[in-house]
Amino acid sequence: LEEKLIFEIGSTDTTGVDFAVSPAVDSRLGNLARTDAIGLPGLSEQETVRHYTRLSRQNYAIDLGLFPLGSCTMKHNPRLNEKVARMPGFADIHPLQPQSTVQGALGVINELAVWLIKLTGMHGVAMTPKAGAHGELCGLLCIRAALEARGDARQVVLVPESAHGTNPATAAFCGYKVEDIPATPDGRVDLEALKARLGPDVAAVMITNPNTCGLFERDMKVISDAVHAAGAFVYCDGANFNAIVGRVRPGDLGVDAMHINLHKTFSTPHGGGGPGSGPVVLSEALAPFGPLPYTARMEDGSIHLIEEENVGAEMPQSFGRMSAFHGQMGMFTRALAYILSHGADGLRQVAEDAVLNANYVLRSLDDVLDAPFGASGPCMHEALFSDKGLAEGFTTLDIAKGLIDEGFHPMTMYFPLVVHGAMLVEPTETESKAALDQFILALRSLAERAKAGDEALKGAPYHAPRRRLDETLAARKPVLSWIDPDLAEAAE
Amino acid sequence: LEEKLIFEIGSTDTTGVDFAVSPAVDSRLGNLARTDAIGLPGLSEQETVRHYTRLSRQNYAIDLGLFPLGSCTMKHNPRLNEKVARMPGFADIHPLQPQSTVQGALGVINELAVWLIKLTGMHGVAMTPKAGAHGELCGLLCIRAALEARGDARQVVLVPESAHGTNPATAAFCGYKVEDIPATPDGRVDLEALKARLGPDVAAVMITNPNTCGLFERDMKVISDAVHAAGAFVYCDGANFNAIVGRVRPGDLGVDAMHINLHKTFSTPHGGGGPGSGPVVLSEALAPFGPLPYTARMEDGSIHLIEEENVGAEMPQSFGRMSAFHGQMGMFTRALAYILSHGADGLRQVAEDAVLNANYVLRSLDDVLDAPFGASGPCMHEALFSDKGLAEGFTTLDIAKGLIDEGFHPMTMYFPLVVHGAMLVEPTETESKAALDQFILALRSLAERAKAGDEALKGAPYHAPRRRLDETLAARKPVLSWIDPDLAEAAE
Amino acid sequence: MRYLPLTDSDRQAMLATIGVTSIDDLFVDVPAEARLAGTIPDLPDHASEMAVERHMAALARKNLSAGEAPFFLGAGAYKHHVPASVDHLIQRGEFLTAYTPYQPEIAQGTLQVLFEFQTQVARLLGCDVANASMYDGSTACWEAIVMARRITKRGKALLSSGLHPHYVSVAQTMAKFTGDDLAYETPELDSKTDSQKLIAAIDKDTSCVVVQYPDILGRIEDLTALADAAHAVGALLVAVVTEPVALGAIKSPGAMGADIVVGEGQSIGVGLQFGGPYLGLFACKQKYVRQMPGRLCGETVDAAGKRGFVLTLSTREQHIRREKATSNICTNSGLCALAFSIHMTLLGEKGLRDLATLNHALAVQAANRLANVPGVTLVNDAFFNEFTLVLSKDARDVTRSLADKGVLGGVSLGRLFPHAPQLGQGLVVAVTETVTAEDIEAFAAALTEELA
Amino acid sequence: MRYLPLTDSDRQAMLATIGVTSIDDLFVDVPAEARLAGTIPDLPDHASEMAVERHMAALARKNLSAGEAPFFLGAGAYKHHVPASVDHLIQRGEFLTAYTPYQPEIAQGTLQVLFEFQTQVARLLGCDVANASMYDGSTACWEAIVMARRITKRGKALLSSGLHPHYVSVAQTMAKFTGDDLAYETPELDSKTDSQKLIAAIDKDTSCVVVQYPDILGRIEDLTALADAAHAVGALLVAVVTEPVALGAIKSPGAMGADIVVGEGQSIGVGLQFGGPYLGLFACKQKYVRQMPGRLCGETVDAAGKRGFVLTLSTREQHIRREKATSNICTNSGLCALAFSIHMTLLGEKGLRDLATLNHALAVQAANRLANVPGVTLVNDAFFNEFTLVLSKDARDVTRSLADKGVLGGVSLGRLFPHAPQLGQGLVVAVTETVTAEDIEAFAAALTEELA
Repeated sequence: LEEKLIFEIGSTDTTGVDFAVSPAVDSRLGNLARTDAIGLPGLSEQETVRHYTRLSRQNYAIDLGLFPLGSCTMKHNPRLNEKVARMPGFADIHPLQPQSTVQGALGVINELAVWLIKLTGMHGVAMTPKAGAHGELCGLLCIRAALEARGDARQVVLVPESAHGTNPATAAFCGYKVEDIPATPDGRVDLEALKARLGPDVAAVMITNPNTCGLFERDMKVISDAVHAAGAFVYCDGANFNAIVGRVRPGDLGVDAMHINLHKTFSTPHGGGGPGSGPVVLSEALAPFGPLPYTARMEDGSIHLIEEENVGAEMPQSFGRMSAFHGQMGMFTRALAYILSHGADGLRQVAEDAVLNANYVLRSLDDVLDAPFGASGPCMHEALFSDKGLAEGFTTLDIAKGLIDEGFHPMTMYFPLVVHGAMLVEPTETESKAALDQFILALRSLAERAKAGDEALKGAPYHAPRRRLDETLAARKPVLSWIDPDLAEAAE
Repeated sequence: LEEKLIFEIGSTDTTGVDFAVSPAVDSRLGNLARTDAIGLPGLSEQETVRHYTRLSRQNYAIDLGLFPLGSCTMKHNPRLNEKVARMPGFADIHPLQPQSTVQGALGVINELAVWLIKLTGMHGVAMTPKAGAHGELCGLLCIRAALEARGDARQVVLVPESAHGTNPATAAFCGYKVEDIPATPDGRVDLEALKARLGPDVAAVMITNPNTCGLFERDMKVISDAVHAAGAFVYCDGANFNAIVGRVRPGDLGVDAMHINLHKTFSTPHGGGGPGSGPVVLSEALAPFGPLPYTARMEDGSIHLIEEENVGAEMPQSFGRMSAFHGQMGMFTRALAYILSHGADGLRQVAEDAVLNANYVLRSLDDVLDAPFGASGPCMHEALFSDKGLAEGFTTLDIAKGLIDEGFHPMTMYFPLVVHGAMLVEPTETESKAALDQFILALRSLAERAKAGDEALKGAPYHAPRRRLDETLAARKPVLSWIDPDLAEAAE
Repeated sequence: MRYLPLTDSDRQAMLATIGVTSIDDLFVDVPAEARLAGTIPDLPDHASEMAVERHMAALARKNLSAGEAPFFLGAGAYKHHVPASVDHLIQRGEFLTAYTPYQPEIAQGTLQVLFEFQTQVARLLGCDVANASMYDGSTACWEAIVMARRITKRGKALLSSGLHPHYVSVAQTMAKFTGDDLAYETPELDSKTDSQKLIAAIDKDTSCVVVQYPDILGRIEDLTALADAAHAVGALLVAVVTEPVALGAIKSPGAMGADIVVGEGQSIGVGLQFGGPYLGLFACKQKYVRQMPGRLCGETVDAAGKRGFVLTLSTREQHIRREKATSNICTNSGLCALAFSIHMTLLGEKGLRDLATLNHALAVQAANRLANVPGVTLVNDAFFNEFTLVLSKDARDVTRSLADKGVLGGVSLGRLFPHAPQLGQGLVVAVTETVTAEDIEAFAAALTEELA
Repeated sequence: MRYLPLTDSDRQAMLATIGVTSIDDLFVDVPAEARLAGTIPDLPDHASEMAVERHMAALARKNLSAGEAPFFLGAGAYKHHVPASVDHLIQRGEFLTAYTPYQPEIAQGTLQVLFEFQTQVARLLGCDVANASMYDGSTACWEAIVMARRITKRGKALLSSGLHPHYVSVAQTMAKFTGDDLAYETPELDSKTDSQKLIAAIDKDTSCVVVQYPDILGRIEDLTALADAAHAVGALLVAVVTEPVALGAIKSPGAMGADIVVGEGQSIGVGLQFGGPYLGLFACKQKYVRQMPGRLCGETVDAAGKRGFVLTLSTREQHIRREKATSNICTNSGLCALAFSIHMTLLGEKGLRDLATLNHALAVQAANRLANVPGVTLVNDAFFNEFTLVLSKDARDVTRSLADKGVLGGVSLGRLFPHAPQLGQGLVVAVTETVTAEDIEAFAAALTEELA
């Protein structure tokens, strides 16, 4: 299971692509013709197919088994969506084609937008953000624009301890001062602490609901009312929308802005880390400030794209463009196909089954693993455990690596930070009971081994393409690109 | 690496497919409504994807590495061809659509037919045979029809010892008496024995050229002339056409009929055993007798399909239909894309590189492995070795299974029958020199171990999804379908 | 030449290893007069992937694909919706680019699929065992006739007039050479089949009766009486199923006494593809398994005691028995069998029944609607998803005119039986889950216009 | 509900294990007034795969796809032929359905690809190191400006007038909130760029100069003088490449002294897709690596001493540093990076150079031909595969009229710079290997008619 690098097997003379012969012309490259060796190895098509096929087999993936990475919502990726995204009418159109030639594409954006608005009970939606964190940026930009529009220069964003790391990073990136809000012992936002901190300097509260402890924030409406009363806005991290879609509308809870990770709730594939897509639904107060470009359905049924040119008439308060084009079209087609497949009834069932599966895991294991918020009510779509009770020297990491040997992807480790040795398990609604039972059995056995101090566990994984990797070495002496050993030797 | 059977994990209540609700109608099924349990388990889409993805990973394939199965021509399968075959204009048309609606499909058949005729220097081509063995049948049917047309009822087909097993089987299936022709010590057809046997009872000679010893039949033209002089026909097994495409035309050697395995020479994927496709090129003497349906380009450029309806005018001597429709259209599109990609120059290069690669393997290993025909001239596209010189008790099988542990698919074992412990290695032209060098190294090391009597080799493979399988048990007590163990137990 | 990895310097180095100076030295055994000096004339040179794709796309655009028109063709090939995951999975390189599983240790993926496929097919057809697939339904049908001859040692087969005429043609082609005696007549446009005639014709020389179910006109009927009559004289009943989806709604031939059941599996998992590759299904009673043609996969154990699968009973096959083999078949339809098996797994029994129910319901709606078109008479009494209409005009002309109007409106009996003018006004209409209410209306409207 | 495997009996059994009686009991923490009693009104229920596919196909058909028309659009997104094997490989489930490689032992496939990608990108752009990708070129450009601020501790960036106006917009949007000072002017329709002006404007408050190469009008020029001028006062040169294929033919920005090179990688391996997902490229000099945003993959060894790869230098990232992170980026464009890397591997240096040569040659032919159309003037002196024409009419109107004639004839500067009427007659034309001689003639003919 060692696959050499392309730089070790390819040559700059080899190619897997044929081209027509170039016609002879007088060069117009000026004096800029590239003369240096670039150093890009080529492979024939056969060798290319083999290299990447063999590499793929060193990955774990949702197509191979349960992938219970908490907060990541690794659900089944239907192949219909891949097929739809590849229709030439979607895959092979340029973002700057005349609008008359892309009415279907604008129609997809508009139809998806309508679904997102109705599912969340909000007023508008910004479709261009490229991922969840980009959506957070979008939401904060809307808030900042709305505040500026009323001449209000608030400088503080409140973020609960249990928030995703992107929340404070986003607020800081936008120039805000970030302040933490503590959690209560039962794993929720400390309402009194929050209320106490609200004031005229607070621009927004960024809150995750369901939160990263896997719990629903019971006081969400009260929080929203308090935030609004203080003249601030509520940003909701929508990473966990999967737990409530079809059963609860964030708009009914007073949320002003929330990003929706299409690659979580609506199943666009993660692809080894991206691309994502993070449309942001907006309340009536924030919608006028959303980014360009924007789609609007006209009375004649045609769909217009609102850009810099016509923004004056249509959306004068827009804060402007936040990416070059219209957003992640390739993800919109997939998400829309997914949404239409489920429909209103199916999406409600999604939330129910996701929550059912998580509670089933929680209650099937809380006798062998510590569930720090097990008494705080049902969990939503993820079950949280801690390392409390493991034998001396045994950690969450050991259990995670042990799961690899059992044929599963590990759960999320050491997150949320508020729980020591956290293990966050999100099965998702696309797992069968049989698959959950197998997983529960495996995790139970690992918990028992870790409690009994089985030293073998500390060497796990044994049955993976690699044993534990030395991350410290990687960070201490970073090797970030391939260096020809011959050249490196010659240089020494 | 154990994957349960669908019967063990699925349930008849589970489905991975949704349908619209059926409208209520009065049944027209008569009294035939199915009431028994069928016993077909279903899986959700997620479970289905996992089951087959995991199963696929227990296979070796050309996408994973060298696949030197002699006589099988396991070359690279370009992905362009898969894409082309799936164009709705090809994949989604019915064989009985009005001809005006399938001119492009008939065009593909016609264009491919022209290529096959020109590449082989023949007069016509029967496109409908579904595989190589089906093509053999087609060729013999043409021969029989031609003989009958002249009132000649010959009963014998001569087949050299080294022929593919399908050759005698085909002849017997058509009602012919099959007689063997011996090989000379240098691995070719015994010309004198053949000449001696020719006579008024001989309908045809079935010959493989390049032959299964990997050699070109030097006397091919002489043989053809002798056969024709005796009033018989020459059938050539075209399985090895890959070795000579673009460099030699079978028509120039006097061949009357030859099937072309599109899945060998022209790279349509083997798919774990099929589908194949075996068009048969025909000499002027045999072409009038070919099967229906048939395509013909008219003067106005349109392409007509000749079926039972119009056969009288167009092709009165056709022997009739040998499969329901027009042949393996899905393979025609792939093969045509492959042929057009290579062009006349590229196909000639195919033969040259295939022969070069095989001779390179032969000459790189003939010091450690016995090459029984090493002195008979260059090999064509496959290199033949024998088990001569291995230590007592070590066999070709041990070397084959050893190759599995080295990460390669084994070569063809124990074929051709004329060589003891034959190992037939066909690298094909799509292997790089680096890949061949790795393979040669592995095979050399195995040969040395088998000569040295390394007992460990007899247990190989060790690093495969399964160890050696008990084929005797399988044949003695055949279990050919899954029996529910609960039911089986209850029945006892 | 993007598929050829050797560089010129590789070639030179390799020639040196071999000990020759040029590639021509490797072709010395070819008679000089047959050696081509250069490329074959009048053929183009190599082309880029883009150029080839464009050429093929231009040809594809000259066809009217089934998805572009109201579509009602059947007669042995059916348009069903195949889930996208099926095509995704069969394109896994490990399935697509594998060979026949001769080395079972590294072919368990293919082998387990074949074992599952065999079980699914046997259950669907109501038989004990099935093989790992044949070329298509028509060749499977012929192989069944030959198998019945081997079992009964008799040479006379009775072919029902309801058998697909192309299947009949294939059998007649082969029989011309093997000397089998095939009795066959073209069908009548009647709601009743020829079962009574067949029963009357069965005698002690009969090897088998071959009957299609549903038949070429879409008719269905209980096969029990036919099976009993055949068995009474030691003959076999061979049933042919060209639309396996039907067996989600109607009794299996095996349950009604058929000894061998063959079929065309294209309906499940395999697209229309202008006729191929398709998927021959072949199943029979346990006692005949050693007479069955084609590949078989069986269960066994490996050296470590683990369950595994291998190709088995190969002593029936050509690579062992040469001229004594049960057939000359070497290749099967492995990839199509995989597609069938995946689709069937996605469906499951529940999905198959739902699919069959939907097909039948839409077919009944269509039949009712079309029978109301002036000049149209419905032949069938009972049917599944296909039925025959008699038109007031030549049906072959009508199908061509309809195609010009963008409606692919069934298969004319004139196309299927060109030499039976009495059938010329017959039109076979298939209705699957892909047909919408709008499609039915469009067809009815166009037909009304055509017959006015 | 084909994606949901739980059966009703499963659900009942699981509720019993949990110890509740209904699913509602699991939603008790939701305030009663926010609990929806049933499905959300005015939204359809679930639909079959076939129905969804048809709905989406109907929408797709309302678009004129690039392959259906003579096509000359560029301006930051380019139509190139992507080999079929690229899309095949990125659809391998193990790549497509994997997550960020947080567990490196079972993610070596993705990690090795990222390591190879980083190396390919660094070499192509002429830099020491590259990251594992960003959202797209425009966001990568903004991140580079922020990175330059972090490195230089200065807040003033000079944006070249040749920078894509949407990239400028993105930077301006962000700068409104962060307080960065961005100097920018719209370009002039001149064969000369604004380099001299930029050099004159560089001062000790300048964090960086941002220049696009080839620029929005397709112009190319040597960046060395600009780099030297920036470096002389401790500022950085940020180069932006929106057409990476160009670097197969022209000098890399890194080789001309750029400190940070960012780009849009869509051209290689990633389709047009109406603007996304695309692929942000980000590379820089070794000394700035710890200030680089985004994910990085690095080489290391495992417990058994084998080479392996991990995500590294994560102390720069949001999940460790929260509000002190180098950026808020969490997701990358992993799958697009994979596509880029596969396509680049298929090309190799030889293929990339051939591709670039072909693009340039066709662009020169097209420029010569179009410059001959009455009413057309060519702006560019030097260019790669994109150039700017000045028409005798408003170019935006012309592109719309051409589209009505079935020709997608470039991007009007009126679309890109709606508030710069002096640019209204400018048309940016891109010519790649997908353009044929017939396409050029069709464009020239339509343009001739339009300008007549």
